[in-house]
Amino acid sequence: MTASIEEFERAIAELETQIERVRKLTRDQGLDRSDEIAKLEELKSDLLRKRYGKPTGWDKTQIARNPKRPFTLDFVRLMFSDFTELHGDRLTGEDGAMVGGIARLNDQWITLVGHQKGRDASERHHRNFGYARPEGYRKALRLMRLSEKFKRPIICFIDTPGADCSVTSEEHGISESIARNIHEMFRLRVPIIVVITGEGGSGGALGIGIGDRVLMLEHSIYSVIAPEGCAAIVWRDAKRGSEAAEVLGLTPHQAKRFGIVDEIVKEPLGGAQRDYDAAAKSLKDALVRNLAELHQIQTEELLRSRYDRFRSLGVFHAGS
Amino acid sequence: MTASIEEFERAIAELETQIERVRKLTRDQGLDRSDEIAKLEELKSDLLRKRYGKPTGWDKTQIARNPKRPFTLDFVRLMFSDFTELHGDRLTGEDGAMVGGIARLNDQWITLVGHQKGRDASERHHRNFGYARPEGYRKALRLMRLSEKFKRPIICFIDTPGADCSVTSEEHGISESIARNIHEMFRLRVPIIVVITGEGGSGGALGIGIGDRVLMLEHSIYSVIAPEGCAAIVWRDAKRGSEAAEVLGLTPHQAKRFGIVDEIVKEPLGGAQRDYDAAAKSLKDALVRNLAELHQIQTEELLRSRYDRFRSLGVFHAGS
Amino acid sequence: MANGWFGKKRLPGAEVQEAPPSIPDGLWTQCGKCREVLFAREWERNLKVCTKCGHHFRLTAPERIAMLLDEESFVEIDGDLTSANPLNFPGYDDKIRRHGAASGLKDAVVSGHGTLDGYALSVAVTDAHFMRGAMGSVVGERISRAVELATQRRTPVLLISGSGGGARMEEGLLSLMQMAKTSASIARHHDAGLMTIILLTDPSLAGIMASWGSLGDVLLAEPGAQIGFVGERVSQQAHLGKVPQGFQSSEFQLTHGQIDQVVHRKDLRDTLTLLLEFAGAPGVA
Amino acid sequence: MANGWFGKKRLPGAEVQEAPPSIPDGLWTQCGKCREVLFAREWERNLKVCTKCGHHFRLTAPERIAMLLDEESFVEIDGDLTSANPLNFPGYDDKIRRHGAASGLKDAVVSGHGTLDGYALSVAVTDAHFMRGAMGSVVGERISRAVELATQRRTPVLLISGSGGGARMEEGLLSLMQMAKTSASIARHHDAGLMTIILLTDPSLAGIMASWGSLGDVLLAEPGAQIGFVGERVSQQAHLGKVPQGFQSSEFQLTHGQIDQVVHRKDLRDTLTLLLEFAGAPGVA
Ligand SMILES: [Zn+2]
Ligand SMILES: [Zn+2]
Repeated sequence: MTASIEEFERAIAELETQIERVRKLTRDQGLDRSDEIAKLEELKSDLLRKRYGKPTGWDKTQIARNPKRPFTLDFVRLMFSDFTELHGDRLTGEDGAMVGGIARLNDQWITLVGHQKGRDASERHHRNFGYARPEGYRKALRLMRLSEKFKRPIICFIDTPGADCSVTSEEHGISESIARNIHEMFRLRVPIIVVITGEGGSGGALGIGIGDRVLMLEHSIYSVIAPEGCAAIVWRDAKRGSEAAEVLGLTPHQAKRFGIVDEIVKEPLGGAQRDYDAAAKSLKDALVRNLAELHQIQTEELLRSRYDRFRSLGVFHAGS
Repeated sequence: MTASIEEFERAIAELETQIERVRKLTRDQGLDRSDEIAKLEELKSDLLRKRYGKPTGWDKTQIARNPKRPFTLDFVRLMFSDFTELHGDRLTGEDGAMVGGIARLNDQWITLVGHQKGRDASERHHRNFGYARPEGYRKALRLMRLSEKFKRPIICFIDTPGADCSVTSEEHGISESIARNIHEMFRLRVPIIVVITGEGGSGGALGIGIGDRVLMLEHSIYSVIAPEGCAAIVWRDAKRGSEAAEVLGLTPHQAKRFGIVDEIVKEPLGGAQRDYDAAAKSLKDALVRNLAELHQIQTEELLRSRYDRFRSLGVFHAGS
Repeated sequence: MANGWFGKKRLPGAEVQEAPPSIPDGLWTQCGKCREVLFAREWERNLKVCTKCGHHFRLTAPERIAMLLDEESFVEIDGDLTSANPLNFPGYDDKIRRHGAASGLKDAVVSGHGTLDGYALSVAVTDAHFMRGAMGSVVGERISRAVELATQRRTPVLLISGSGGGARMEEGLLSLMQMAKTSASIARHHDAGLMTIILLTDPSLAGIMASWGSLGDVLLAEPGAQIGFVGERVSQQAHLGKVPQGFQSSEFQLTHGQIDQVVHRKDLRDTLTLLLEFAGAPGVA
Repeated sequence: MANGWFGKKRLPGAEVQEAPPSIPDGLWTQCGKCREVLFAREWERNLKVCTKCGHHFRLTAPERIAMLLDEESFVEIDGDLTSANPLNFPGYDDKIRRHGAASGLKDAVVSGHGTLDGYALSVAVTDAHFMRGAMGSVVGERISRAVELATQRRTPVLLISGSGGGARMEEGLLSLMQMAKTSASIARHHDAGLMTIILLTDPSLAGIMASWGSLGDVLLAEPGAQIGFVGERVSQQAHLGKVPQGFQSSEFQLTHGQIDQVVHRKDLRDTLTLLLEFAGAPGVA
């Protein structure tokens, strides 16, 4: 049985510690142990290539949830300039689980919105673990409309386990806020690119998930339900998440197969968390290229294509 | 010194009791005392005519606040048919201090929104004494947009001491909700008639106060600040409200003089609270007539006139 | 209006799960809320509302259509669409067969067009008796087509939810995409200046509510329906803790500004008629 | 950017009320918040932000314009408008004279056009040193004209609030109507696809906030400003009871979703420049 990604990563961490030890010896004692280092490095690459080469749905689930993965604001920092964060839904609140603002992608002003997870305990709490609230979705819509007004494209970063389902969020209309966003995103008269960078959790993802292009990072997931939740319902056993992850078809390749996703963005070997710069560069290239394509399209055609793109999704039998 | 409206109304109530007593005698004992009754009735009319003939600003303030005055839902019941109340702002709440819905004025569908005060203690609490919250203003805007979508005119009933200034309302953006309504009401592409039926309290009134016609019932008031509040600030004595009521110019006639109000709707002798039917009929006639006029106007011209109407308000010196 | 809509024959699948086996089927039924044993004929004349406590029993989609639309006016469309099993999800084909047999439905939705008090409109009704009314590709497709038909014919559309499941996980992401698809159709309908009315009945949850179930010009709900973002099972998993009294009821949603009106079943047709008149819907001669 | 904006000469009327009389005017000033005595030149170089606690002192409208706009670019308009006394309100004429003399302003607003980092724009600044910045007919008229000028020239408009009073009761209902008037102008500016930026400084209350002060595409606020619907005096009358810590501060409004960003005075120009670039505002050669 293959080791889980978590177990594997622990082993890799040990290997890295060992490499570092040898390096230190080299430095401290002046001995040339570069052969040994090269061998260990090659071993590491080999292991990574093997383990990350054909990851299962469950592997991807774990990679996508890796707390070391770059989050939205990491990508923003690495890909954009002049980022100016804008807060608040102008109604009732400000939601730390959803960020947004204006920024420049090369020479081009864009608006971005995205889920934001927290790195340490206090930020995780502030970000509500990436579970966005109605205030977050409404902030996102406000900013997207601002972007539309000034004819700037919109980029959405999805990375959420799901929408917040607390009592307060229910009271503040979490359903309505997601439905409204989906509805309005079909009406925004500027290009929209959606990127799933980590977890694409169900309705919480879709609430900022309508676009002219939907990209997924190589090790992200997009699912109608968390695999554990699915297992709990189907087999009454939440521990069978790994099985559920396979049947749910939550990988980028499955999503692409059904036309739900347009492009899979390559990650550095071993996942984006290993090399933020490389991950950001890869994503930035994809964004620039897709934006350039979308800029060629007239607004009416853009809206028609966006409609058709989503309208055609579904598999059923016709004719009895 | 003239008796206050409240004192006067107590005296009238006594007179009415006396008339009723004589009537009862007539019935019970079969004596014809119609002469006496007629005299008493004439006395009552005389007194009413005198006292209500030239009411001061402070008189009007008290009449406008009379808890027996018809409220929005009374007018709705008496003037419209097929009223269907619609609730909620679809964001975070439902505000009992603001009502709204669709209804028919004769053959014509309209949408109405309006402040609602409560009659008894429990309803007063539910209606928050007519102090509308952000949820109320946002519900009103939602319904006005619904009306615009289906090209139905809008009628707004103003009767509020002011907008709710509780901590919760501040947290939910009471300022924004009023500002947004004012802004959007200039953009609604259907005729809007505003009626001040009782208290027109400052920003809370203006939050549903932009229209192509602004009418005031004869004994309503419209003021930038409650007279007592004004007195408290200017003379540091809230008890001098009667003086402040005069200098503030809060009567329909003053408002008309400055072009703030287009038409004063006659009330039955002694005030609308004496005869709901007559008051409703008077208002209904005015609404029907104004709506018919507004229907003659093309949408672009309507919006331009609405703009110009409010844009021209103000008195200042130009040229130094 | 309103009397005897179900007088002719009992429709299949209705509420059988609520009648305890000890009571002979057909003559009597028991209220799921107050436990009162009800004389079936009287209960049906009362539109399957408990005559004692006012509990609104769940209806099937065909019952709902019979109750609301003008007699004989309903024309079903897209009845030939049936669910596939795109992910080869274990047991899904079998589940569809079982639910189909038990409910008499081909999937969790019935859609078509008809008239209501003479007003032409499209209508789609999801039915909790089939896989809890969860939104698979067929449900999404039929709803979108019903909305598109309404846009094309320039009529209003009435969407009625009786969907406890929201998404149908057996279809994976494709199920999620039905939220996008149905919302897209409604956005176009909206842009065409036409009315969308949503009627929420018990239960209306999850993916339905986070898409078309929230997107009406007007949202009506039957009394006492469960309406909300997550169902009980998920909210237990999410450790929501103690929820307030009446959480996720129609009345709770009304108080929190999410729906326009809670309407008793007997008043539904009248209320809908007024809304259709307000919208200036063209009548059909 | 930013150094020495106030280096040339002290502008009249600034913060005199905050400096205790025991400290010789001109050389020293005292922080109204932390009570630190500050060397005036250093404090001015620091844009009148307390070097110890970061308290943002109130600025006059001319100071604000000098600080934000490109040097020599500002052209005042409508400077000839002055308040009338339409209601013959007792003492109003006198009050205007007194406030005019004390503040060096003709009314509570300065408006005109200019450039900011080369971007042409309209600007209007209300000034709490004149009748608490309350919105009379002159304030409303000048703001509306500044917005209309921007619409006509197709430039953004920057409206800056330092208004504690909101409405000016001495002008009665006419004062209230300035809320409508200014909002109307902004609605037209919005419909023309042009940007409105609002900067809220201490204090920004009442009628201002219930109209143009809330109507920006973007709302910025200086740290620690009082921003809200009712001022202290009214909220005491309204028996609000205990209010939460920091109630009606910039930071409170940020937390409650009402403003986009709290920006330190030294960063204002940079932030505004980015917003103008985003809006695609035409530069002026
Ligand atoms: Zn019962
Ligand atoms: Zn200080």
